[in-house]
Amino acid sequence: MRIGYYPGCSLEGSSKEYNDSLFAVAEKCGITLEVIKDWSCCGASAAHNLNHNLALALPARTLALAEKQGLEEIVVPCAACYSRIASTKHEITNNIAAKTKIEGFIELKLSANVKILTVFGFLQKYIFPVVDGHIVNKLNQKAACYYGCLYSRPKEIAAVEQIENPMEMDEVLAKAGATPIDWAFKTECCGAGLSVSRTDIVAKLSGEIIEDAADRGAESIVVACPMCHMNLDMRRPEIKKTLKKDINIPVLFITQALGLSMGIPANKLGLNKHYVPTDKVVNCMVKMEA
Amino acid sequence: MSEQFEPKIVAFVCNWCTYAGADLAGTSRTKYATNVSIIRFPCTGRIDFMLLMKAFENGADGIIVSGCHPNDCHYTSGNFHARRRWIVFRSVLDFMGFDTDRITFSWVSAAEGTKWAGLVDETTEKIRTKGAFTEFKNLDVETTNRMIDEELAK
Amino acid sequence: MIGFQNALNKQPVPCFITVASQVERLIYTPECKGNLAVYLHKIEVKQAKKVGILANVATLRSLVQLTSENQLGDIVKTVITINAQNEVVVFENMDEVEAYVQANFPEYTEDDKKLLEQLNAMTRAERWQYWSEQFSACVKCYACRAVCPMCYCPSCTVESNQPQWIKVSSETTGNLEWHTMRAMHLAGRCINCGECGRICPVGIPVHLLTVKMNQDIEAEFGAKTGFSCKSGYALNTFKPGDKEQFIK
Amino acid sequence: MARIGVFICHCGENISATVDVAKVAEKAGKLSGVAYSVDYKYMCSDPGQTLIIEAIKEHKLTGIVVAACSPRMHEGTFRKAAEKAGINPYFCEMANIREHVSWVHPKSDATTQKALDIVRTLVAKVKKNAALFPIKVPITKTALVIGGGIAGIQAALDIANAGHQVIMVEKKPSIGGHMSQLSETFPTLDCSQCILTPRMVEVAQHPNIKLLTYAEVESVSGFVGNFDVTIKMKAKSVDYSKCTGCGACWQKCPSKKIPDEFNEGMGFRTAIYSPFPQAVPNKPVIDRLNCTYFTKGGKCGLCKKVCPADAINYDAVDEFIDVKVGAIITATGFDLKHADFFPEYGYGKFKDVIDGMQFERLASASGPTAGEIRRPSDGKIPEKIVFVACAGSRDKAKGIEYCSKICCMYTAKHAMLYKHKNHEGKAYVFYMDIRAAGKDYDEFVRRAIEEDEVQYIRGRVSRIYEKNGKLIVKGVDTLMNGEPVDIEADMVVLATAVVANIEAESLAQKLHISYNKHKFFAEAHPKLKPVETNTAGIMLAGACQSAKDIPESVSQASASASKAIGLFSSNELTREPIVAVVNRLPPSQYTTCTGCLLCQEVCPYHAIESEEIKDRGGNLIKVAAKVNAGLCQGCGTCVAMCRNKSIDLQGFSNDQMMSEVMALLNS
Repeated sequence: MRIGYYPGCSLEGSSKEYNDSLFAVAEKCGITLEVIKDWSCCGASAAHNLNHNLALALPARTLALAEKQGLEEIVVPCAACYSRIASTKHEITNNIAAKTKIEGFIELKLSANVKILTVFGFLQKYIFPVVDGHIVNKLNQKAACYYGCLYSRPKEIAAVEQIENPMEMDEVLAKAGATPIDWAFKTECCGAGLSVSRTDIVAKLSGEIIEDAADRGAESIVVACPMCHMNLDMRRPEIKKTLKKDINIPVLFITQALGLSMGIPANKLGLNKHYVPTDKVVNCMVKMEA
Repeated sequence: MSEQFEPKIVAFVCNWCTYAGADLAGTSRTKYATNVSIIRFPCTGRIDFMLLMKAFENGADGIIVSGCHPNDCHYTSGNFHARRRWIVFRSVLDFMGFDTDRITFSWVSAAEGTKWAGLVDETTEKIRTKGAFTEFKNLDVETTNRMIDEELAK
Repeated sequence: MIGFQNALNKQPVPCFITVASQVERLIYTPECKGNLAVYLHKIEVKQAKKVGILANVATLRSLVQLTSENQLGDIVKTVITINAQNEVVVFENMDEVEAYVQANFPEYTEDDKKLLEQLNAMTRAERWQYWSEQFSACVKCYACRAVCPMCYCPSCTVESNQPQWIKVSSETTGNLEWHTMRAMHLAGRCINCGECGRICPVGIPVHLLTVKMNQDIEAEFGAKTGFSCKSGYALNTFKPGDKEQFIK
Repeated sequence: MARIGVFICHCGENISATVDVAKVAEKAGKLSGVAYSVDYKYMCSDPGQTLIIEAIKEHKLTGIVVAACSPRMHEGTFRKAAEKAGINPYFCEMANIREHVSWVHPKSDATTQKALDIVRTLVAKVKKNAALFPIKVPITKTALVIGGGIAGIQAALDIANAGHQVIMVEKKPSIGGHMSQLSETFPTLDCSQCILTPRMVEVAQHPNIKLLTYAEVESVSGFVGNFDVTIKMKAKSVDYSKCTGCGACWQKCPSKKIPDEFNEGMGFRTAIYSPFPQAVPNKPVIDRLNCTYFTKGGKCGLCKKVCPADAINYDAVDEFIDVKVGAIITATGFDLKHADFFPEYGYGKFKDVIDGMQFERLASASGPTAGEIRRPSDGKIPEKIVFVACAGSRDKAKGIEYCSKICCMYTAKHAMLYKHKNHEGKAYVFYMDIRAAGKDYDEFVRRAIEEDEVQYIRGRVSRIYEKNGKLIVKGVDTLMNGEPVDIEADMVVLATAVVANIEAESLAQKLHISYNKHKFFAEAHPKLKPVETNTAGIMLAGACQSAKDIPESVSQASASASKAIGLFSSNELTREPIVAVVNRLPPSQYTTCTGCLLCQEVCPYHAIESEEIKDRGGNLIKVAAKVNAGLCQGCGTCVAMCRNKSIDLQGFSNDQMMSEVMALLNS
């Protein structure tokens, strides 16, 4: 089985550690990911607000290239990329006219049969069956799994089963030995695209998320979206100002959390790249008893 | 200049919608072509495809079949059943090379007097352009002639 | 017991066995293509009350379709076939026949597919030419009706004279009406055995009409004939969303 | 030999202005079979009708064609005239030469020709007509009412008061339905039980009503006027002829911790129980699933010991009774959407997030808190309460697109009741629109807002979660530029969607009535036949058709009762003879029908049955289709699909229709 990989811009830049930790986990399990050759921008945030055709054409090109490369399944770790690519697939499979038009734009034929996997979808489908032997540590803490908005809506392309109370990431964390908590902010908005332009709103929204996680005793927040990670991790000074208190819960990518339990060194997982120090997580680990 | 061709067109319509729609065209004094005569059925579901064949055999140049819009059937579902039969009937005729364009299917409600008048005019014009349905009417003569020719050629 | 036996020219012909000692006459070879289900409508067979049938797939499919149309009653007591591995299969009940038919569902034959392709590729006028030439040769012998297991009406509309639905003489228009009617009545019921086309004394491929209808119906409504003992007739049901782009 | 009369009407000048009526009359007179032909100024006038009647008598006419206006206008008039002249009214046909000819075409030869074509067509038809006689169907003057809620009660009382027999079937141990659970009713705030209980008692005591509680409809066959119904009487384990309803049994019953359905799970009942104090009949049944005697193999038996009337019968079994009824009224009501439908609202997870019916019980004087609004978790009186309207309704993502209709009003009522009992408390209502279209309804909502200071917030709630013992309600105020709103509430009431009764689908299948995708029963016509179903003789009352409030349910119940009473007003049902008929022939053919029964599925009225044709010795000859003339409405959909024309439609027969086609095209 060949599995394709679409990194998207974040995974090559601001969230390099998400990319590295994913590859580290996959490698440990003996699974290779094939990058889609000549992939292009998914158009997230900007394109679909400007031009609908462009918003479809960009992800469609990626899908067409994946098909051309003979891939039947691709992993898309970024939630925004996932949302754009899945929406595009949904629209072109349900609207022949749109499909024909888009094929004209990208000058490529498209069947849109490629399956799109989120990172937790990938972990559950390919890593879970082989991971047991690799798990050496127990992530001995309470973790709040934060899904954000893009995995759970709109419902036509939702990557989770229960859109109001998703459990997929919780299952991954349980695998890593952590105790996922039941909390209220799993799918609330972090402020996303306002990250730079309206830091006040981001501070309020992300602040509420972090506060609720802290109130319920979470010792880490686990995410699967670069944008969520950025808002929750990087905007702490602003959040601190809004909440009028300092909360120091680290924010991890799901692959980093699983990677830790597999005994992959923290630096290899990029845990040193975060704003909020992650040593508490690294230090909480307990060796699994044989 | 030769006289213009006046096609004979038979309309098979249901009592509750299209017949009433044609009545409305009358009460509104909407003028339309004289070429179409109506035969009243209780429901489009009652219209037997064989009656359409008989109409062509007896010299009709065109046919209109019309009833209630989907979901408006007086009998709830007669028009839905009729629609399925028409789909299959058209596909039989088309496969045999029969000119299905000579049958106009339509939904005309009791409130659509204007639509009815327009439908009659349009259909009349379409059939007038196509001309008499000689393809069908001359079938027997032509095949007999061909057979005679074949025999003579021997 | 209805089955096949060898005739003088080595072609299998249907045979009817009423005495156990005669059973050895029965043969079953790939040449046994006839559809024996048609005999189940014969009064002599019906009166026998207990009937067995050595059936090929087409016959089995007929049995399934006839069951869905409440035509078998309980006269058929034994159904046997020989499968692809040359093993004898004895069916306990119609559910088993249905399951066997579904597992061995016959494809359209290559010849039919080829002919259909040719016809579909023609223009309408060419098709009209093709069929009117074919139908002009029809002598209205009704062999196509006689051989069809689905044509079991005790009185056929073609013989009705009050009103006279179909012209009595074999003129092309009347022939065309007959074949249109036959196609319409078998659309969604024909089980594609092709017997009507095989039997036609003047060689009209009449079976193509119903084969084509079945293809269209399957594509349009997803209904398969002779597939289930429960009625799955495409033409006595509907979906609110059936296509209607042809309706003004 | 047919002798047809043709009567051409001028309709003043409406026809004669564009059609040469004299010429039409003259040419029509020459048609084969036409014995008499005449034109006249106004055929529908008294002299015109007299002219027709006289002509029929004088010329011994066997049938007539009146060429005038649309048959939809005057067919009845001329059929009556024909009848007066002594011929069967169905030998009269109308040629529509006004609406379809003179009014839509200019004066011309073509117009006159078209009029003549139409006359010729109808002459050909009438020659093939047959004498038809109205169909009479006997009627059993007993109605079955399924469901003993307010709709069923109203319908039953109306029919019974009109002097007809009623059988009422209720699946629960008591009648009363949802209305008996309500606290007070909008818009008057009168106590629900106070107005309902007298009506329940009236049902029980009415000499014309036979009340069957703890019973269900098992099967239904037959047709309008003549239904055969089997009713399953579930084993009550109590002999009602002996029981006095003293209550000794349920006071002593040791199984006291069974969640009480009547109180929506917010209280407990015993295993032998009567659902509520005002129950009718006020006699108990044993809930065998929770009774120690039944679950522990004969241990206990306390109720039998204490019963002074010796009414307890552990050996009782389900009984089936057969009844004959002429009409059926379904009044099976609704359910509320429950449980894990709202993970984002924490319904089922947080004890203090409840639904509207639970709030009714809290607010009811007979409820678990004796009418004090206390939160279920700790019994505290909430200081802040949030009501969420449209919880599930009008939400495509939840699969319920429709409006539940009653929630706007009861939510206003709930908020008001809360405020009346807790003046200092704060009540918030999240809503999408306020739909208060009813008499005094909007005034009621305004009162809640203006006088009782309930705070209405237009916007939806995205999530409810618990924090520090409070329920945080996150919503949005769309009238404040979409400002997010967070409310720390003590209790939340969800106005969950009204859905069809859980058993609606299986009942509809027993009754052969249609239902929509939400399992609400379908009316025969959305505007003009809103209480009838497609099956003649079966009517709908109340929320089984769609969400309804009490006044609407009651009006519809009375409407359907009036349909039943109308049906029972004569001994026989007379129906137009335009019905389909499957031919029957002498032996040995019996019928040309093959019995394939493919026509059954096609009939919208389930009017086609299968009949076993037997010889004199009772041996089965064949199975054939048979049309039930009591059910057939005459659409003819079966006729066009019958392959060998074994079914024909009276009045629009194959012979008639074919003659019309031939005559129209062959001048």
